[in-house]
Amino acid sequence: MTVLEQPGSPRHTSGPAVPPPAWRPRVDPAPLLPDTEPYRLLGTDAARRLDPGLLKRLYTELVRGRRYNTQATALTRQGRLAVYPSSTGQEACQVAAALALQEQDWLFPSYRDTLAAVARGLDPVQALTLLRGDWHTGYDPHEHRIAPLCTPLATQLPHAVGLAHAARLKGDDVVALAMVGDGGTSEGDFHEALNFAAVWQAPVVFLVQNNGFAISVPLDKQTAAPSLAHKAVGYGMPGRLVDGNDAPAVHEVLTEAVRRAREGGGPTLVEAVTYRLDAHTNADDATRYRTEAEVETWRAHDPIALMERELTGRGLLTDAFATATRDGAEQLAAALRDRMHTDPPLDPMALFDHVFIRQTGQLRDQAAQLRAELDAEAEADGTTAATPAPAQEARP
Amino acid sequence: MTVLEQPGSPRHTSGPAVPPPAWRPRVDPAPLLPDTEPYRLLGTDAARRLDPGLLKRLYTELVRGRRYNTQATALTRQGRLAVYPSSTGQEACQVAAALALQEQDWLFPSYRDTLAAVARGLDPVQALTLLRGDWHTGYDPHEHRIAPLCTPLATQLPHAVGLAHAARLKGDDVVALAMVGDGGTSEGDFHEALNFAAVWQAPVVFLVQNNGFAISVPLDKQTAAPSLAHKAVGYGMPGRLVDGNDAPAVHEVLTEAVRRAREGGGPTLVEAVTYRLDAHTNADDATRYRTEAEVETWRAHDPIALMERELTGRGLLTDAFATATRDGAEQLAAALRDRMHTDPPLDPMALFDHVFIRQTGQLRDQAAQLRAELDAEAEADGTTAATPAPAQEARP
Amino acid sequence: MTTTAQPTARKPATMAQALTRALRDAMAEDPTVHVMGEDVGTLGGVFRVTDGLAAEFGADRCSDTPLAEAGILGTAVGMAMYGLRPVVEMQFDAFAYPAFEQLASHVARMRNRTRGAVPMPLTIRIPYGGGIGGVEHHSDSSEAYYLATPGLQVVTPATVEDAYGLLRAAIASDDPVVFLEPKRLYWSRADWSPDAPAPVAPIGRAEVRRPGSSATLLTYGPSLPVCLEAAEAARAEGWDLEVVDLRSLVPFDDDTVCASVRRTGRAVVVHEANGFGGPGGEIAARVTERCFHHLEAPVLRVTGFDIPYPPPMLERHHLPGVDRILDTVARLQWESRWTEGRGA
Amino acid sequence: MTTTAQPTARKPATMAQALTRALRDAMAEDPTVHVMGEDVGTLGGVFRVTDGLAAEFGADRCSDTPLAEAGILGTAVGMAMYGLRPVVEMQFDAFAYPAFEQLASHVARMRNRTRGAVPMPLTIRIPYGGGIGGVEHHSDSSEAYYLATPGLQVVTPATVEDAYGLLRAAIASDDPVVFLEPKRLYWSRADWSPDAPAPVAPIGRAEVRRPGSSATLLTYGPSLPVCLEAAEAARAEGWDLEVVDLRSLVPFDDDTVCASVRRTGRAVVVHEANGFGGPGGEIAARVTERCFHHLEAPVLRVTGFDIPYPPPMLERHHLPGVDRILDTVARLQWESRWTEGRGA
Ligand SMILES: Cc1ncc(C[n+]2csc(CCOP(=O)(O)OP(=O)(O)O)c2C)c(N)n1
Ligand SMILES: Cc1ncc(C[n+]2csc(CCOP(=O)(O)OP(=O)(O)O)c2C)c(N)n1
Ligand SMILES: [Mg+2]
Ligand SMILES: [Mg+2]
Repeated sequence: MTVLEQPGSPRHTSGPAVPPPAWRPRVDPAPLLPDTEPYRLLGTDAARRLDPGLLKRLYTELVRGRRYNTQATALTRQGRLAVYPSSTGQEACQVAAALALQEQDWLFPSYRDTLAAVARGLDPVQALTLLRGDWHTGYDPHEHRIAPLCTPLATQLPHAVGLAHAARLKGDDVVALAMVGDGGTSEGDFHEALNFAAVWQAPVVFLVQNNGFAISVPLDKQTAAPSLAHKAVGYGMPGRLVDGNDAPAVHEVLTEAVRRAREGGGPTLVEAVTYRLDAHTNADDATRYRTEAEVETWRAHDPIALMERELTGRGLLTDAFATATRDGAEQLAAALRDRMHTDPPLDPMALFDHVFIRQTGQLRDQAAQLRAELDAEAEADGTTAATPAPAQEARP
Repeated sequence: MTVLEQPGSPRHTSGPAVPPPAWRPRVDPAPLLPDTEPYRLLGTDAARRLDPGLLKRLYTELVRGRRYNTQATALTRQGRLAVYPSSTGQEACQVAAALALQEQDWLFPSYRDTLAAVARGLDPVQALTLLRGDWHTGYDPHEHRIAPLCTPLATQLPHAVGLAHAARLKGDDVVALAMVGDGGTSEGDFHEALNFAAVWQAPVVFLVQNNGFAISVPLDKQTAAPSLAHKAVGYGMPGRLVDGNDAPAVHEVLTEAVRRAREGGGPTLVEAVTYRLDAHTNADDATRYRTEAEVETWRAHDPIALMERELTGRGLLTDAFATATRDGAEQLAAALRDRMHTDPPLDPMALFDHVFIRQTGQLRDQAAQLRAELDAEAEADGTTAATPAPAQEARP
Repeated sequence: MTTTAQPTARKPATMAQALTRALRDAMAEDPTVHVMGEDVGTLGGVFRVTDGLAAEFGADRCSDTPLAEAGILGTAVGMAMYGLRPVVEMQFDAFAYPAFEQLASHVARMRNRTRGAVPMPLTIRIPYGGGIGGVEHHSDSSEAYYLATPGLQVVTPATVEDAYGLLRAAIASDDPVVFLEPKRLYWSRADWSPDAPAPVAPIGRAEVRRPGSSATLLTYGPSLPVCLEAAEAARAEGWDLEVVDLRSLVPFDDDTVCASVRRTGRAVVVHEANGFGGPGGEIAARVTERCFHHLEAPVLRVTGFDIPYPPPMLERHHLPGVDRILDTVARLQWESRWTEGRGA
Repeated sequence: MTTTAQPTARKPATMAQALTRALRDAMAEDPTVHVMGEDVGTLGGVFRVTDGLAAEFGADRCSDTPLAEAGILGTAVGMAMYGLRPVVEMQFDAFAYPAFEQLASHVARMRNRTRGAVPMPLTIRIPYGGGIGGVEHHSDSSEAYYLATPGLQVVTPATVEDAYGLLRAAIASDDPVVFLEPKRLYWSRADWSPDAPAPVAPIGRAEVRRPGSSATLLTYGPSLPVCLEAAEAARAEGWDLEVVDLRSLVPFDDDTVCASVRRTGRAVVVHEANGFGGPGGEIAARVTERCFHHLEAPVLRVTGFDIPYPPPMLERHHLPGVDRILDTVARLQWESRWTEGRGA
């Protein structure tokens, strides 16, 4: 007999207790799991088969990238940049991210990914506006399909998912590649973005640059996971682990993930294991939290050195090519130096543009107040010409 | 030759490119992965070896739990409860969660887990304060070590982690068990809590009751993961999948996870696959988003029915036991009904207690204002006795 | 007001129905409008405001999202970057808090950060306020957070007609709008002709709902009906109260508000939100800045107390009611008997 | 002020050093005090405020957390439930936003929800405000959000001495305190004797920093030095300005503030936060409610503009400066030439 006779309480049912369909995993977890060793090409047999053109292209970009990083860091010392979060040591990730995308795709960089934006074609000076401080985003994101360099960690990831989803709804062939650091993976937005992407099967690729540190906090205080790529299975997307200093490997893994996304296969999480050779930014003192010995281990695994070894082995690093590469990088640096050595034009009245598409009455009043102050200042300085141009209504 | 001679750029290094130590997974992912089929005991050979005392205990609690759910739902119809999120169908999870813990442990329930709190010893009326509406949390959480029933989804999970971590820092033998729904796993707080728990190796057990729906949203719009338990590997903790309607199985899995946590083995994520037989709350209309046929499938897998089949098979469901169980449940329901049929005492002045430990001057003024209003109201009603007691300063 | 054409038949509609209609009409007119949130699809929303939209426009245009508010708003930002006009539903006021970073750091600033290149034509619908017997976290009046965030427009309807008009205006706006829906007015009814809705209410305009000469009640959303009731009751006391429905908190309609206060010389701000740091402080301060010499008394405030929102059985003591409003009006120094130091 | 004992030597200390010392002394006195946050351990914090604490008290007492603000605050809530006194660092103002739900829905309400059974003796340190050339999201003045959340105390030091005293008081408080640290004053110096620090400043008391008779500047945190400078400059114009440092925004010290304003008859509120919906509105409104008949002019406000925080090269135009304060003081109707309708 049974004891329950309340409404809603079941009687004995006969037959086996069949687990209802919802119980079954809908996807096989096995192919989602990353390998336990980062994927590598350089120094392997597979590398021998890589297209020389691609190798040289990657190398050229790596060298330019390194030079960009050192030049930008120098600009901070000269007071020309407020701050620069260098990606020295991570150039392979930066360059591969840019090259894995097609023209119509979108890149969602973090504050450290200036280089990826430049490698994608962004004007090197516009890329530094944020860090020079004359405005926030220094470029029109639509021009090269590069979202604003993003400072609040991981918040750019849902943007990438939303954009990719919107493009897919519109039937457009667009993939979004979003970049985040190892530290950023701990944020709730990382989780929510990956989950939305997987549920929506949005054409997104998430690239985690695991550079070992979030400012001073090492990876083992950030996660206890086998790898960050292992997080993928919890969302139902493939996770890939790659040597982030091996440019062709990162390029191949990202290209493959982009292709998968483009073909409707949904998102991928890629963890690129790399190292930040410089301090967090020029303002950081890395000796407080890591040893020179550790840094040296990673210098031995420098992405440019790895490429040079490969190119040399294949006889591709000719004097002509090396010289051309170096010259190209120097030209980039020189142009950057020159252009950054003039003060940017500043218009304080621009503060009131673009808050809303049309200035509210309140903002108009405040703009008038600032204008009066500027006029008074100019008068006091005897520089009547300093009166800024009238604040413009934003174009609709 | 190499092209780079800028400072910081490496020269060729010789020897193989050894991956630095940080590259290697520090934990083996294999044992963290859940089985692909939910763990079950009832109806299996292993169930034959289960202690009859435990089975009877679980059954008694299931029956009481079901009766509690139906009684509370009835109270909503009678206007005695503002709202009730029933756990009918999920009693095995509720009861197992309560019984898996020791006296000194802590339970962190969500709004749906009233039953778990009652099974742990909380006064059934105090447990309903929130849902009756005379106050928020109706009990002192320290008394039975039950955190407030939590409404903002997944926000209780970091609390559980912090409490468990604090206890461990103090050297106390305390495990925290935190409950969340399938929908709640999508929130950022879920992610952050699990990550903190794993990094800190905090003694916490996370119990996800996957009841198939977040209000109207089915699991496949919530996640694309093989299972929710698969999320565990991304944090570096074991994931366990269990049939949430199989009370001894849930009890065993949770007890094992609690033991692991207690012994310093760190957190576990348990997904219990179950089903919400009632609507989301009495205010919900479940016919809008699911079929009666689906509900029927799950009624065939009712946790109480499953237990009765087992007990019957083992000759444990004697008339005497069945009667005693039913009578006990009826007594619980009768007591609840009686006690809930009187209006709770209300003290509007209590609104100003406990905002801060000592009332600020501002709150004292506002309290005085309300008191004056209440006095005027009472005077108008001719009920001079209605003047509430003076607002008390909170005890320090 | 005369018109030669036969007016369309007006029949009773609830505010919730007017909101649904606004969403429907916006979606029908503009294929870039996408509705998204928890339970907005199949269920039609817990308040049924999105009822029927998924059926009419498909699950891609009205979609149930995973349960994660930052994810909802964050993905909506990305969708807006791609040219869509997302209309996001946050299920309840307090459940918009997880999305606060996306709101403050991205939604509110994206146009500004990008010098206008990336506008955010987003509407964020948030059912807010109390009076419906909700358990904790279901009755917050969270408007103060949004007011204090430059770059957001903040509007809230108090009538069935405005529910339609303001929501259409919000969706049509090229800037983000926090659209606060007074929960307890969802079921309020008015005669309204859905087939010829009033012209879309412009964002940024307050409306005098009841002319009066003795003092002005400045209010919005759920407190409008309470103020109108108070104004009726005040007649017995000999006060003829003007009631202004602010409708748009950002941009703020100083002109309408100040014109009224200058005329009456006295004002009380009424809202459910907590007083301290709430919208009333801003409103009282700016009115005083602009109308100081017209004021016979300080602008007073009738607001929720400075306490966490009370449990359902006690909420009536917290919410501004007719008596509390009249008590406050009585303190507007009608006979110059004001004693300082006894502030609200 | 006389004392028989030899005063301890006072030497220059920065506000950052005083904060470090406060944390150290609190940790030494009370083993339940735990410091946690991003980079607070090994690095000692990006502003070095927690420098040396991990070395002295161990990584369990001063711990580097994973990078997740909701997780930091949420776990701190659990730790407080277990009897610890967590002191949480949010790295920058805008990076506290991800923790907003935990703050508003739990930290602020836990005592209230549980009828006093679960207090929240939490201190949340937030470096805030601009003036340090930070890129976007690093210079917000976010105090309006905290003011509007009942259950939180909100304090902010403006002097080296108060940095120590208020932080000790915050950590000792059985209720949560949002402790706002003015970034640009971190390196401000004062003679201070760390070995005999001043008695702990009580939360809830404003302080007159400069007595004056013409008008009162009401300010706090990063704007105090600016106001003192303005007061000096004002002497040339013939104004003797009183400067009140509010220190504690919640609870608010109406007594000190109103006593000053009643005496001077004029007041200007000065803060960096955006004006609309900012703390100034509340302050102006409550001062007006309480001191109406003592006011010769409306309480005016000098605040950040109603715009997202500007890029570093433009921030000086946004921040309240001496000239803007003096211009505003000049508008306090000294000759009754006030023209209405030209509000701040
Ligand atoms: C939400 C948020 N919290 C904190 C910060 C401050 N912050 C800036 S960079 C950084 C470390 C990020 O580490 P990681 O994600 O590994 O990226 P990396 O700097 O190594 O490229 C922190 C804590 C921030 N920018 N945003
Ligand atoms: C942060 C937050 N967002 C939204 C809600 C509204 N809400 C209450 S219950 C619920 C569904 C929860 O589903 P699940 O986590 O599966 O738990 P279940 O109700 O099935 O037990 C939602 C969306 C909430 N309480 N908190
Ligand atoms: Mg990193
Ligand atoms: Mg569920």
